Amino acid sequence: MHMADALLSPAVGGAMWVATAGTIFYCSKKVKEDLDDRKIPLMGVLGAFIFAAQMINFTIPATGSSGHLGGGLLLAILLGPHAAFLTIASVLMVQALFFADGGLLALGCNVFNLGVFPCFIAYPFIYKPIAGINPTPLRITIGATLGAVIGLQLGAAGVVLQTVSSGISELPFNAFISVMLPIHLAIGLVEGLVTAAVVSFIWKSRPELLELTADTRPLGDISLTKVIGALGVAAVITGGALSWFASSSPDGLEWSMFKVSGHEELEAPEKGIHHTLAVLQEKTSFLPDYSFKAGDPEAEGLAETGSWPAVDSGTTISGLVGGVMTLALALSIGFLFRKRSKTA
Amino acid sequence: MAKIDTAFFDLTKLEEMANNDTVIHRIDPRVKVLVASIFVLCVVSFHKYTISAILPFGLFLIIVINLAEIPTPFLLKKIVLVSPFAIMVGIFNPWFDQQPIMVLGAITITGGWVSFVSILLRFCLCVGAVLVLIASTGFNTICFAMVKLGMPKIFAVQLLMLYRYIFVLLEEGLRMYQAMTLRTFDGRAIAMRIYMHLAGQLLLRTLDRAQRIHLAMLCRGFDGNIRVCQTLRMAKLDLFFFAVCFAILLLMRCYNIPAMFGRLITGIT
Amino acid sequence: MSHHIVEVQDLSYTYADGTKAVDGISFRIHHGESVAVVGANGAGKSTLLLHLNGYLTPQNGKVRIGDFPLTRKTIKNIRKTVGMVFQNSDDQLFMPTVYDDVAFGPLNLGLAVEEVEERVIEALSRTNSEHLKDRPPYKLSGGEKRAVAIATVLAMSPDILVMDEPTSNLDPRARRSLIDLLSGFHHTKIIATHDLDMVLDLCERTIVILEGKIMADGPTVEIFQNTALLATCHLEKPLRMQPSPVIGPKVQ
Amino acid sequence: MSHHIVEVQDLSYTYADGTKAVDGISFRIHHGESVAVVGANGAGKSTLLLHLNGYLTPQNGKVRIGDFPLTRKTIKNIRKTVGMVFQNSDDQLFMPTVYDDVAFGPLNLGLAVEEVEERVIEALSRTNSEHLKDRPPYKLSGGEKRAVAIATVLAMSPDILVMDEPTSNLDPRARRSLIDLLSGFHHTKIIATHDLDMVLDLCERTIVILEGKIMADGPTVEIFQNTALLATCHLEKPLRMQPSPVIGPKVQ
Ligand SMILES: Nc1ncnc2c1ncn2[C@@H]1O[C@H](COP(=O)(O)OP(=O)(O)OP(=O)(O)O)[C@@H](O)[C@H]1O
Ligand SMILES: Nc1ncnc2c1ncn2[C@@H]1O[C@H](COP(=O)(O)OP(=O)(O)OP(=O)(O)O)[C@@H](O)[C@H]1O
Ligand SMILES: [Mg+2]
Ligand SMILES: [Mg+2]
Repeated sequence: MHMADALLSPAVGGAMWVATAGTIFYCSKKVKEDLDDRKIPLMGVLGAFIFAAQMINFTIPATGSSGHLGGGLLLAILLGPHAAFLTIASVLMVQALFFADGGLLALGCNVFNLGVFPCFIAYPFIYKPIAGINPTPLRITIGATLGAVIGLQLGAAGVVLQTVSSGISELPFNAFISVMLPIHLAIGLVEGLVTAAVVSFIWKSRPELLELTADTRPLGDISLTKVIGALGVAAVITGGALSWFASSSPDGLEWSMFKVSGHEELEAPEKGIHHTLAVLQEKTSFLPDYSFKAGDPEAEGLAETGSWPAVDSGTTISGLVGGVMTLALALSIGFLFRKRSKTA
Repeated sequence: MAKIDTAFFDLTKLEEMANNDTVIHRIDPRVKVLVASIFVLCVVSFHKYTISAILPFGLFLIIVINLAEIPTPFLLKKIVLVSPFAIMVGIFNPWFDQQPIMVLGAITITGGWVSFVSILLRFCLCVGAVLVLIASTGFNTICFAMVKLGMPKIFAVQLLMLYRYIFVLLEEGLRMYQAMTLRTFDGRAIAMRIYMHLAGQLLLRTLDRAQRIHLAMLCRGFDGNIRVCQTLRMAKLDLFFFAVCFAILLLMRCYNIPAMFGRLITGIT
Repeated sequence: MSHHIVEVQDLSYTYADGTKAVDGISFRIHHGESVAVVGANGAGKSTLLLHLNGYLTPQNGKVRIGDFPLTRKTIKNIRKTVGMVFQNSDDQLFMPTVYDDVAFGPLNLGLAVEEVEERVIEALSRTNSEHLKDRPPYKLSGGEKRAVAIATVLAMSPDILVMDEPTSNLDPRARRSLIDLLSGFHHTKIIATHDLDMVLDLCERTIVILEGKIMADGPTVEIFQNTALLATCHLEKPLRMQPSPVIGPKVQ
Repeated sequence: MSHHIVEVQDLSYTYADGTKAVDGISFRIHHGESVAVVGANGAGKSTLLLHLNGYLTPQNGKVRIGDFPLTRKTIKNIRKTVGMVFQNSDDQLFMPTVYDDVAFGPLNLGLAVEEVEERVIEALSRTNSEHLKDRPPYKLSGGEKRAVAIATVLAMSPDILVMDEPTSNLDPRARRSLIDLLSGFHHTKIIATHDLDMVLDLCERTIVILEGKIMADGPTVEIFQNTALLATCHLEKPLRMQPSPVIGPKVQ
């Protein structure tokens, strides 16, 4: 599932972008150091393969819904983690640009969710130890299925965290994650089975291709500490960026602090279901609602930044009138251009 | 029909648009990439209840779309096509956030509805921005621009190669899919069991192809480095365009122009 | 059964990107006829063939196969009636073994297992490839693949065989045995190809296409003698109708 | 420079799965010769060609190109001397535009940008495809792709051209213009193909391979008249040397 720009705050989106870009630089360096120039065409063509294979839908047995190949783990198995990460990033970039899956800002999140987990967690720590150096179809199946499931669960959790900490959507963490995880458990199972089948197929028909392509070096290549370290760095960057944004807009910070503390001044409706939900959200969203800029309430349009629950009818009406006028202007511009291009 | 047909269509269609020649097409790709990024960043940085202040960005986009002569129905169709996730997540807002935000006569509008509309608006603008970028620039040019902006070369090279072979592999996949459909009769999507074989077969062919391509590259002196003579020249006009767009975007971000305008008209302060 | 078995009326097809691949084509092919469709690269041959088996539905005009007009409803029947052999056998063979691949279609028809088995064996023996039964398709030679691809289609017992460039990439002997195989079939045959010598051997009638339009439709021998027509359509006389080169022209 | 430019001595190659694709092949090809390598599907033609530009290194036996024996050290030089045109042009055109693709090799040679430009333009004009310069490869027709693929190789100014099935999947006119193009080159040419009629036009010498072994090596015209040899090697006389069919044999 692809994260969308519309649900992201710039702080979260930006932090994920930085983390992703950093990983891309790191992996590019690694692949270059690898000095295996076979990998360059291989990455390109396998990326195209994933792209094409994803475009064919199949029915998932007993559910009637349709699925498609995920690809992250498959690429890691065929290319090794670093090259695979770059390839996934490329596939997602093409999808973002041509099919508007996600968006420019969300690209960081999507690459992170669909790339880091399969390549740097699922592959080295799950698939590889299980499949081993001399894989058998059974080992491949177990490893691939488990790897895909766990990779996707982490990815889904990533989507939830990013959405919730962006605070554009009101979905509470608990509710959201309790929907996302089971759905992605099913998807992960399917993806794992397909990955396993495809890898076994290659392994049976042309074993030398797997040897050729796979990162033959054992686990030592990427150590647990390194991965945890990298993720830690990403987290620190995220947190740092967040607090930077937060401190640069004290109003927003103040606002969310008030919200967390449930301060009286805010006069939030603290009764009934809203209250419980609000409390639930406070409890569960460990990254509270940071807002990017709420500095100048006048400029923001008081009603919309909603320094809660100020219902200033004056500002609201002028906002409405102005908004309608902007819309009308937009439409007429479009219309004018159309006319001109027709007469031209 | 399968998605694979439409994918082919989308790619070729957008690529074709990118071959047009308009004011927007002629701008340096780096400028376009940067402006698109700033645009998206501005749009998503508004507070979740913002609607009117975002509208001018739509205006900006519509002007660019028209200058670039991109067919609007095509864009709208694509936007609608990808909207489900944003809508699915956003639709919960009215439910969870029932805080009244404004009262219009008898109707009380809650924060949830306002933020839902805001999400949809952001969504259309962000998706629109991406599509306009690609339709007015083309994929390869964007790649070159990104390299100039600091993207690692090795990443760019395989990205270009991926893009090149998408067309080849989509066609190959499409033909396999056709061959398979012709021997199935219930018209549903294909069974997972069959898909596995199909994908395995395609992968096998892909791996063989990768070997042949590598050979072709070696035959022409490939040594791990890709050299491309591609020159991008930043003209004064490009810088000017960038400055203007930047200023406009910043202005729209900092001031709620519709509200100011509305205040001016209605006289309410 | 209808007298004429394949009828195309004013068929047009434009791809999503605006390429007009087929542009107002009409013809009738009768039961048992063997017809070649020839033309330059990109003339629209493959696109035309995809209409005959219901992969593409007509955007404009009509296609009738046997007694049925081609519509969403009749597609199932039409796919049973028309068997299509692809240009690249690799596109067509995707199951783990030759047997599975040939059985794929009959199983989808919902036949009983014994009947499926019978059909598979029969189809394989008609293409002389029974011995390949348990081999995986990707390990076969080009000629063997082509024979198996034809067997997968024969197993559906179609009335009409549609083939896209059946002789491409075959060595001369494999090409010859394919031609012999095909000439032994009494199906209605529609063959798109660049191999005009095969057309000479197999098809009494030829349809020439240029840029999606029919330029000529008539007896093969007449068409191949019309040098001007062939030249405008990017074709040449079949090699056997060209003058034999002087023996030893270039030995230095 | 050495008198004989390509020399293969007792070359053998076995694939990882145990297939013995090349089995003790020896020959010498002199400067400026044009030699055809023919044989059945799977005879080992492509495998043999892969040795000539150093993609495969000999498991057994020796390969000498010009003055150098083929070893890890000389591979780079040999690849500059030998230009290879692939059967599938898509494999060879991997850059975003035709220009970039043709420039790829010269840039790797470390030439200055102006010289690269010159070479690209020259190579494209020699294959009559200058107008395709800015097109992406996937928008080219089969014949155009083949011409550009040859241009990419010519831009490296090789001494020897090695081609694997250059005429496959081309329509008759595109095939003819390719043959005309190739006959205008004065490079040493080694062509693996099933198109024996092209061999008749282009190559004065033919090497016949069967199951990895050389069955015959001699003047083309002699070989094509040896019907028994052709039959054992899964070949046939070129179509133009076959009797013209009776006109109208099948019209009912
Ligand atoms: N999926 C597609 N989308 C867009 N255009 C297509 C598609 N498939 C084919 N075309 C175009 O339609 C035209 C007809 O193509 P078609 O494949 O029918 O030609 P053909 O006669 O079979 O050529 P060939 O002899 O090379 O096989 C060509 O211009 C081709 O580029
Ligand atoms: N990568 C590979 N692994 C294993 N066997 C292979 C491989 N490539 C080719 N072979 C086998 O080696 C033999 C020679 O193949 P080769 O491709 O050289 O034949 P060819 O003469 O070029 O045939 P064609 O005319 O069909 O192109 C064949 O039996 C083939 O199956
Ligand atoms: Mg075709
Ligand atoms: Mg070959």
